[in-house]
Amino acid sequence: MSQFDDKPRLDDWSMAMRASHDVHEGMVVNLGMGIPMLVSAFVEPDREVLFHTENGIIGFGRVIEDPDLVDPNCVNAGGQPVERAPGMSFMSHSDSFALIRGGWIDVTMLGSLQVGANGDLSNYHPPGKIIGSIGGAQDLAYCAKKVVVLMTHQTKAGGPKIMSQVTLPITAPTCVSRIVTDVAVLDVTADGIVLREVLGGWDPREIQEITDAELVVPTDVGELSL
Amino acid sequence: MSQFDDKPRLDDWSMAMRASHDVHEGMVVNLGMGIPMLVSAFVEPDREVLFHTENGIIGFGRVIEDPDLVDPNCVNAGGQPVERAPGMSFMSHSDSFALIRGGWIDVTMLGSLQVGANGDLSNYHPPGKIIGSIGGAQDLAYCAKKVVVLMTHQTKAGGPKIMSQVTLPITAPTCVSRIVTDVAVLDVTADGIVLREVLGGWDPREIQEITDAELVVPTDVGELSL
Amino acid sequence: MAVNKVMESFDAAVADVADGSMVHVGGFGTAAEYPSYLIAALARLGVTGLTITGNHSGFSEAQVEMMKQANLGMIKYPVDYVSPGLLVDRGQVAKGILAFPVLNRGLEVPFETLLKQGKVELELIGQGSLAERMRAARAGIAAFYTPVGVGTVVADGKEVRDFDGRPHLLEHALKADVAIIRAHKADRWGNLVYRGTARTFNATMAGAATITIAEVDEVVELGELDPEAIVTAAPYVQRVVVRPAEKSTTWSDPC
Amino acid sequence: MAVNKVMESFDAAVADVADGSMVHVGGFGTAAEYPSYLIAALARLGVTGLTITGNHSGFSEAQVEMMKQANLGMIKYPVDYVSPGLLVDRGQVAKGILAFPVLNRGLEVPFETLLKQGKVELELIGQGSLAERMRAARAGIAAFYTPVGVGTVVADGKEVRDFDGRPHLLEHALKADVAIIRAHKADRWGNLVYRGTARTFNATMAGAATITIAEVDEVVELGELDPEAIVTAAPYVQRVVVRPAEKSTTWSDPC
Repeated sequence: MSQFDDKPRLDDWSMAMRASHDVHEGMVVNLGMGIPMLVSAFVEPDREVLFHTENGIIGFGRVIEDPDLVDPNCVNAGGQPVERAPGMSFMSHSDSFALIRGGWIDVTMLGSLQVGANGDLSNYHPPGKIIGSIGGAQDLAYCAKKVVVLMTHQTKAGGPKIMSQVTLPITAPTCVSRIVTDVAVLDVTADGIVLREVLGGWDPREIQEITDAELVVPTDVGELSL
Repeated sequence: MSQFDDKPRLDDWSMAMRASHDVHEGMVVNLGMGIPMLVSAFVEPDREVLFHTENGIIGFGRVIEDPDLVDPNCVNAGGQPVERAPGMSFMSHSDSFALIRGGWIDVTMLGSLQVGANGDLSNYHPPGKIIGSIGGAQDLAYCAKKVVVLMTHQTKAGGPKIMSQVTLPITAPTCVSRIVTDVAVLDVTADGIVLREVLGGWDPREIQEITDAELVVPTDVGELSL
Repeated sequence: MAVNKVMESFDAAVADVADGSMVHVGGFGTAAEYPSYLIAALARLGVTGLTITGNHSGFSEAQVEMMKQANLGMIKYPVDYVSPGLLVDRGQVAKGILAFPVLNRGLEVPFETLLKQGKVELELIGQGSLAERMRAARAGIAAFYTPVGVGTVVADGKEVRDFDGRPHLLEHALKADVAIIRAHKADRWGNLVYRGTARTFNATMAGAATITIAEVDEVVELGELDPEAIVTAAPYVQRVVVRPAEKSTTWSDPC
Repeated sequence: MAVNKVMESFDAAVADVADGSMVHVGGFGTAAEYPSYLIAALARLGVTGLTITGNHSGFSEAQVEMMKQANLGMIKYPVDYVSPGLLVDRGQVAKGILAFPVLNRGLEVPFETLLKQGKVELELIGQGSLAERMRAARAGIAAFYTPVGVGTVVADGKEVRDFDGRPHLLEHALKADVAIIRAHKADRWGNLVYRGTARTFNATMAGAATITIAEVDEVVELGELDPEAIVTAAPYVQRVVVRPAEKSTTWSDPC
């Protein structure tokens, strides 16, 4: 695919683990479908976080792995069964999105197809589809206090996903503040996209090569640690 | 006060009894403060009516007379304790007025200071007050499917309350469809205010004399019966 | 005579749904959230030209069969699961107002096939604005301003207005002719409680239509539901039907 | 360390309320619905220039004393009842956004007295639009169109627009700096349930402010509140204070 094929990359679980560092006690956190949903596994029980799922729970527990414990009426937005946890409550869809729209979500973590240098999020309309499904991501992207994107740094075909300007239809404009990829952690700032952490085995120039947007590289860029 | 002082008049309870005839099984009914709140006493238990009070109950029972049975957290909008009844539910103020505004109240019965020939309701701002308290009556007046006013036909000073045009600030325009007074039952129609029933001892011309609005008097005007 | 909204059959409950109606279809994504028996009854009724609203456009009968057989997920598919996609696949749907009209990857659902063929119309909308438009319909709010969607495909043709320096879209109440929803318990007045995440769009759609029909697990005695915990108050529900003790395995059987 | 929103005193809970704040004051009309201890704490704090919102402007201390003594109604006045009128009477209130600023007959409440003297400003609004403006603030809706109030005093200066041939008023979200409310039970996350008709404006105001402070009868263990019956979800509540076992009889005592 490219000259970087032999370089180390984080798997989905490791990306989720890195992203979990941005989840602090007391936060209300919404995890989107895909990689973001793995994040909760890395939040130890003594770090109390109120996980929200837009289909109508606040304060649920872990994703359930044992089929005998599954309750089909206690699932997250991805359809995964989740644990009933002390302090949780159920709400209707309109109440759930009132919570989102009202700005009560501290952090949402979303997957994406592309992110623009200005923070534009394009995560609903894959190339070639007649239309995309905008789902509940749009409300989260517009209204959460902080939007973190978890995605591979490149498309499967090796193309860039962090763009000077997104080429796919946008879910929400200028909303992303942090991107965690399989090789780096980047922040969207007024000065552009700043490279914060780089995975061991990569250097910043190599990250720039697989990124369409021009990166700001501080002198103290760190190593991505899990 | 006037030449009609010695004529019969319904007391508050009798007016409420007459108004109760317009409450039918299955209806959602909101009774305003004052005389309207007496109406529920005349709806026998086997005529199932869902009484709504805007402070947040649907389906409550009778007004409680025995101090030992009082629950200070189960009261109607007038602050009277009411019975918990099977099928009732509590709701917040915003949910309660969603129910009102959405048009889910079949009949509201309200007291009033004046009603106009076009159905204008003026029931919140007594003469001489610097301001009136509009309360919850406005939402009910605009949005209930039917608005019935219960009031004495005249002011305490003997002045008219059913006006060709109201002189007090309006609570809601052209909303009243029926008026039950202490001497008559009248309907607000496109042709004006129609006299439907007259209390025994009165004739329609006498009702007209104590009414500012010009009344339409059908040939078959009935006697007001309880 | 007492107030009793409980009807004997799903077929009777939907019998007066007319061609061209707008139907809010409850549920969100997983099988246990859908009013399967009411969807099946609409399929049997054969009513056409429907506008359906909801989160997901749903799967075809064949796709559902495949999912029931494969049972890949953690959650078993109930034998009586019927997806709104059945109505789409049978050509009963003219338009969808949906947040998930297609799957973003994998399977091609009936709505996508028909959309490509120009046989259905789509109004794409995010879940939040869709849910709020339903809540507005129930609550007598004609329209509202939301910050969500400005500058995206969902804003096409909609008024934009600034509040506190932030642009907002004007979204209108979405009142359907009929809402078909799934709830857990009802009483004869139509009070409803839901079970867990099956509350979702089901509770949101209750009252957002002229006629709301609830498919429930159980009808309990009046007074048995906790007055502090009733989620949908009686006036919002016009009809209630109980799911059968013996599960249906064929949507086409009268029920 | 665990999330814990429970605070030790009412004084501590309101200590950072600033002069000129907008305060949603919970309750509706009867004594048992009011956040009496939080009202008293604001009185002790002595903060001024407040805009208060709510149904009723409330009674003076003397009027409440009279009502406690007379006990005319069916419902006994609790000894620890404090009315929002205390704040008005003490001159802490610059403006009211209220549905019941004055009694339509009988007693002259402090707000009426000060209104006549030009010492308070009034925005009169019906209960429904007031409650919906609070709900909008909580739910991130900037403004909405309601049919209620067109052509009346509450419409002054407001935009009117037709929807389906019916005129509607544009009403804006009403987000306060602080909401003081009364609830029945809370947990340490701030989940709340109410008791009967004390739900009223208390539940409506929860989350309609930057800081929502709940005065509760009891704090229960996390998990004790039924997840199907929680009325106010934890994120809407920032602070919780428990009412004292021994009732206060003087609003001026630190508590």
